[in-house]
Amino acid sequence: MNQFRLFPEEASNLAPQVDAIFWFEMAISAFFVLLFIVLIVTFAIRYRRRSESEVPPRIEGNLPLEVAWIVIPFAMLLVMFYWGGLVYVRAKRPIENATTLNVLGKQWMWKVQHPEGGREINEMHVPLGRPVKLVMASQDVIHDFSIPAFRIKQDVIPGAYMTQWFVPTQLGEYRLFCSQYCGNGHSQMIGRIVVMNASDYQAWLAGFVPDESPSAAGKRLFESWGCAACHGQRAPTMAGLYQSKVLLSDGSIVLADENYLHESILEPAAKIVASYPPIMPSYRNQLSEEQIFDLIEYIKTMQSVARPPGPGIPPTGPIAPMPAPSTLPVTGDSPRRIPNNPPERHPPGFDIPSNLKSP
Amino acid sequence: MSNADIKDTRRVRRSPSVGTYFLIYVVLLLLLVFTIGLSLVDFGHHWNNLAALLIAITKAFLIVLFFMHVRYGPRSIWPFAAAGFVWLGIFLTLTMTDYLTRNHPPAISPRGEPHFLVEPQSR
Amino acid sequence: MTSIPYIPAYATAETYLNRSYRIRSWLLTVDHKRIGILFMISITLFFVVGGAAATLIRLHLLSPAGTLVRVETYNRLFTLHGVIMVWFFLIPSIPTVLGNFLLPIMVGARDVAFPKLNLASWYLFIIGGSFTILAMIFGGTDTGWTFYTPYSSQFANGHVILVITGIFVVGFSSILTGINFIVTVHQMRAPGLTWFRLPLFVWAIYATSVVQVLATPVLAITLALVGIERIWRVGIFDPAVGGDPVLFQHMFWFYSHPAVYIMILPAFGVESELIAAFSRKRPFGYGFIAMSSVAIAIIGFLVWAHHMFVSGISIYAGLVFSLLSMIVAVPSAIKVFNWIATLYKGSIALKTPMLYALGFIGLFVIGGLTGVMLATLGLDMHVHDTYFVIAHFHYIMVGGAVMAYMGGIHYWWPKMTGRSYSDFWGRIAAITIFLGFNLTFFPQFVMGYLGMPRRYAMYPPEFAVYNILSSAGASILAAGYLLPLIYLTLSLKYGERVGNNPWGAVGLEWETSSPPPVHNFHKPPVVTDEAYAYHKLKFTPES
Amino acid sequence: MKSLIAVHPDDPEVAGHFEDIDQQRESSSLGMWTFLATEVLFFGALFVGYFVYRVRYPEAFRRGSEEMNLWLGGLNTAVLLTSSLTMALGVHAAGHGDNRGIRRFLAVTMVLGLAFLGIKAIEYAAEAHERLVPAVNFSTIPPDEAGLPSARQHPRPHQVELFMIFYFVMTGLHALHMIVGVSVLSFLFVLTGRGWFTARWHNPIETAGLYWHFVDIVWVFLYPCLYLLRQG
Ligand code: HEA
Ligand code: HEA
Ligand code: HEC
Ligand code: CUA
Ligand SMILES: [Cu+2]
Repeated sequence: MNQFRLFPEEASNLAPQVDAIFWFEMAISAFFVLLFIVLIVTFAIRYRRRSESEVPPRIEGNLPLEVAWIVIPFAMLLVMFYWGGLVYVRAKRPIENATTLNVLGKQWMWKVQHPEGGREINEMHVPLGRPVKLVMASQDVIHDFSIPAFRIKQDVIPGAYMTQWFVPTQLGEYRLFCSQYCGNGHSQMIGRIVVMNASDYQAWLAGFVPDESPSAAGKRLFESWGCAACHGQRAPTMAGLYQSKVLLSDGSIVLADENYLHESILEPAAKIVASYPPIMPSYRNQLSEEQIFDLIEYIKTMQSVARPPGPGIPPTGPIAPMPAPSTLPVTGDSPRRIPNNPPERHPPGFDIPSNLKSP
Repeated sequence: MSNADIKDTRRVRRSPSVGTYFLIYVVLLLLLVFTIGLSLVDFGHHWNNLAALLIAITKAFLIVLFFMHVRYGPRSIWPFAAAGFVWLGIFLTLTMTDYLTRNHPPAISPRGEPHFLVEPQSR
Repeated sequence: MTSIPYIPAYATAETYLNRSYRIRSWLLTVDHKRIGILFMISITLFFVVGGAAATLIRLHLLSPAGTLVRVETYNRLFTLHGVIMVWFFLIPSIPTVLGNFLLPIMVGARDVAFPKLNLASWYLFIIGGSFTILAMIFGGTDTGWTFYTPYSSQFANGHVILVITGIFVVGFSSILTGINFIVTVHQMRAPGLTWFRLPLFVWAIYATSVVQVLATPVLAITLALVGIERIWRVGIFDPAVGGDPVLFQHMFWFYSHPAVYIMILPAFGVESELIAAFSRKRPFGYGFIAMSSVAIAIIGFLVWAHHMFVSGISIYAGLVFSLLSMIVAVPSAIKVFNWIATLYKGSIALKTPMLYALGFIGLFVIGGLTGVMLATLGLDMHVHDTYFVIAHFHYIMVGGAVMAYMGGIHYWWPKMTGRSYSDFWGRIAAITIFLGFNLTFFPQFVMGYLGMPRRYAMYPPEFAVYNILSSAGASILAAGYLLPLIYLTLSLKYGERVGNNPWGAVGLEWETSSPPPVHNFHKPPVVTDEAYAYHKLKFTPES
Repeated sequence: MKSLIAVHPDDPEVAGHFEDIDQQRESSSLGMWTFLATEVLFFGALFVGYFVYRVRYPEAFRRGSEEMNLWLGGLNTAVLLTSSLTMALGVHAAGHGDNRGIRRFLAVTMVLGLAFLGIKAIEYAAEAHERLVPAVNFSTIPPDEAGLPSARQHPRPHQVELFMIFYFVMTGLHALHMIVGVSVLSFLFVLTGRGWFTARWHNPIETAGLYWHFVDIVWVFLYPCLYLLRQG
């Protein structure tokens, strides 16, 4: 990790792709730089001023030349754009069956949470060759989660979750940096990424004695913060919510990913589930981002009751890569799932304001 | 120091008559009444917004063309009068390319995420 | 324009310099030439302050744990360095010094269109600068020159408001200068001086002014919003109350990307003049060079979000802005190719300004090409906010714009002062700066690609080698900058007096005396020919 | 004009660095137009911010608009449009060298400008009373003794607050421009009285007119954006 090098290690699926562009553009750049140096030096020598009163001929310009040096670089630039865009889009695209790690940035440390319960600070252990999905949040200012050896980098903006996918492809230890200036401790907000064999990873996880797994902690929070008092009764159940599509009161449909759950807890009124009253209180400034991670982990475990998407949803529905078995019994009500066996049951005592009624 | 292209802008300065000013003024007031009226009726908010903005743009045009004499002054003023608004348009449009296609917070677009993210990538 | 009459400047009665020596006559001057000199002195002071900060930065980074200052201080240093270098040195540099001095002369006018506004611009600059210096004395601030929210608005402690006020005020200085130049070019051209007879420097300054006028107000309002948020603790960009920090970034870069063209376009203008004068040739493809300035000014407004590729903007927006950023490289390419073509069959004299000019091409091209790498989405994911970016923009701003500024100062120094400096020392300095520069900033590309993040007061040991190289280079660079400061100052007293046209160059500014008279010309010029009619140049023995 | 800068040898109404009076006049109007382009983007940045949040929180912004007093705003628009008319007439008078006309119309324009500011102040006071001022007293709980309707009970008050921030910043900046405008006009009013302006040379009045109309245009956009976009 801390030895001198000229070129960074390539330790993820993205690294070779990024480096390929890099070398391609380096080649073009080197070509132009060398070309210009050669031309300048040649001209400076060949056409040096030989007498003080020398007057060279007038050359106005040359249209074909101008066109050539507009069109050729432009074509090269388009190739660069296309290639770069391709890799970028690929890097932002979800990978199926990824292990989700929760990452929290705060002044000035990174906290990483494994689904099985491992919690680390300024360290992240990941298994070799297994896709990883990072769900990142920030407690305070903008941070940036950057692993140069993986060629990934993502600003982490407070108030929303950022996601990033990658597959580690090389064993070893790598640097983790915070790349967005975040205050005094910015340069100490660094850490270590350890890529391990799958078996070592399992052993590491097992050796990790978690005080409490995130979902267990989430369950505890769900009960102690009174979520359970509403949810399942006068509020939609959490069962099968994660990765389902939710019909909102304004008629739009959203995917219930981590970002949505996060927002629903902090900002319940931003997106109101169709046919429910906006009574849920905001938990902003009450729950920390870490607690929210736990809550979401818990909500995710209530996955098993999902129903298959019905005809109402466009089949192009994004992601949702895990169609859950449809045979499982549905416990609790899940009126917001689509198809929406019209959930006309309003919790007693609540009147939906007319402007919030779904059209 | 008068040169070719300055000269061509130095045509005799016409300016609108007092009558024109009053006419424009009346039109402006009518537009004002009209836009207030429209805002009290619900056509579906997109149409309301569009109408209100179009009327505002019309009013601005009238003011620029007549009260500010752009219609009567030299041609060379036109790009100056337009530039600010054109650049504001650039600013607004390109900023909106981001906000209208963001996927977080999710589902500013009803479909959720941009659709090329749909097919999961297998490594 | 065909022959160069030799009028010794000191023989003519009154020049703008010897007209009066009273302090008042400088502080209340409305003469564009004197205002140019005022600006030159002021921005040089700021350059030394910014350069001192840079020196401390590089000294501090000599060892991984940081050798010199505390982390807090380091963070304040790079903020100060960025703020001063950008707003108080580079943005005003060429327009307010060379532009002020030369633009009216080049268009054959007696002054800019609004002389008093011009003076006001200088005062605003000084007021804005005072705020910033005051903030620095009180301890500065640590937000980086980009003032990203919510850090700057809710978290940073330090004198954010003071610095913001300084930038706000200096923004208006910039706007006033821009307005003045636009109107001057439109209205004040000498008889016969049509648009396509204008020197390329004028085209470049004109394009720059357009950018200044249209971009700067957005910066002003954006910073004002940050100030409002900070003072009243309301959330405009604060996600905790529904604001969007990325909106700040959009607004900031809507100004600050065009602002980088405010810095480089005038440098392009200077470059065109230098290449023409020291190859004794009309620039190859005059029209293309002129129009590419305008194209850059316009397209430069369409690319700002390339600074935000990993900040969580939508992927579509990322693609759009990447493509547009690629397009903006085309007009820059046009210029570079045309300059080099101008050298072909020229009569090339490697005087001091020409050394800067040729150095400029090489360094700008490296900076520009790495800019294109940054604009490539897939690569920016990796190198964003690393030293790769630092190296990119120092190659353009120091290797490009500052080199051009130095070249321009050396080229027009005899015109401004009536005296010549030592060409020998000039060339030594130019070469020192070129070498020192490359040693300072080339290693930063390598360490940037390795992943060293910027704004790090401490860094992992594997980057030490590169940082030491870079710091070593910076000391050479500092020495290189020190030299001109010395010999140019000395030349004011000991320099040889020069005639109207010491370089044998073509242009209205070379037809008037050195230094020029108060109203620039002894008799109002009438232009009858294209710019850069070098082929008609005849030399009389004395020159 | 008269102090620092030399006067043209042949024409006392032209500054020394200009060639003739036409060049001078065109320069000043071009300069003003360039400045106005700056101003468009000055306000424009706020409009961009406003629209971004409007797209994001349509519901809250609609609620915000409902808090506005449509009629006072409408009245103010009418006042400003009228002042634009009188300003135009003032410039017209200046073109004919009619000094009394100039003074009369400038006076009316100033009065209308002050009326605008007065009405605006009344609105601000009402908003303060209704606890709508961000950072000062913003709250979604209506003051009880006034018995105001609780339509403001918006589930996410801070989004409405965001609207109010933009409302105050935008109208505040506009009001600032009005104040500058009125000051400039009063200055010109005095100068006119001293006989500064002639049918040949009255650039300051023309450029002040341009500025005044521009401030009017800003309001023409502010009014619908802040007051009228209230249907949902
Ligand atoms: C004068 C200043 C200046 C100039 C002119 C430029 C010019 C360019 N810049 Fe740079 N840039 C900065 C100053 C400047 N930049 C600064 C200060 C930052 C950092 C800000 C901060 O975060 O603090 C920055 C950051 C920056 C980024 C963000 C990096 C990041 O933070 O992740 C990007 C990304 O696209 C970028 C791109 C470009 C491009 C495409 C150009 C183009 O205009 C370059 C065009 C020129 C050429 C391409 C060379 C000549 C052409 C040829 C020789 C033809 C052949 C070429 C090809 C076929 C490719 N710049
Ligand atoms: C116009 C712009 C400009 C200029 C000219 C420079 C000039 C220099 N810059 Fe700067 N730089 C920026 C704009 C500029 N920079 C910006 C915008 C940033 C980003 C800030 C941020 O992150 O917010 C930055 C950041 C930056 C960093 C990164 C800091 C970090 O991210 O942690 C570094 C590090 O090496 C650096 C170094 C230098 C050096 C060595 C010079 C040298 O070229 C300076 C040489 C000049 C002198 C030394 C002064 C003149 C010399 C004398 C008068 C001689 C006598 C003086 C002494 C002997 C001390 N700069
Ligand atoms: C006062 C009752 C109440 C409490 C307490 C409450 N909620 Fe809710 N919640 C609701 C209602 C009603 C909705 C549906 C309307 C909406 O979207 O706001 C909802 C919606 C949600 C949603 C979006 C659900 C969907 O189907 O899309 C999530 C996630 C959620 N709540 C999580 C929580 C968590 C976690 C807690 C505890 C920390 C909690 N809620 C406490 C009433 C409550
Ligand atoms: Cu966290 Cu930098
Ligand atoms: Cu940029």
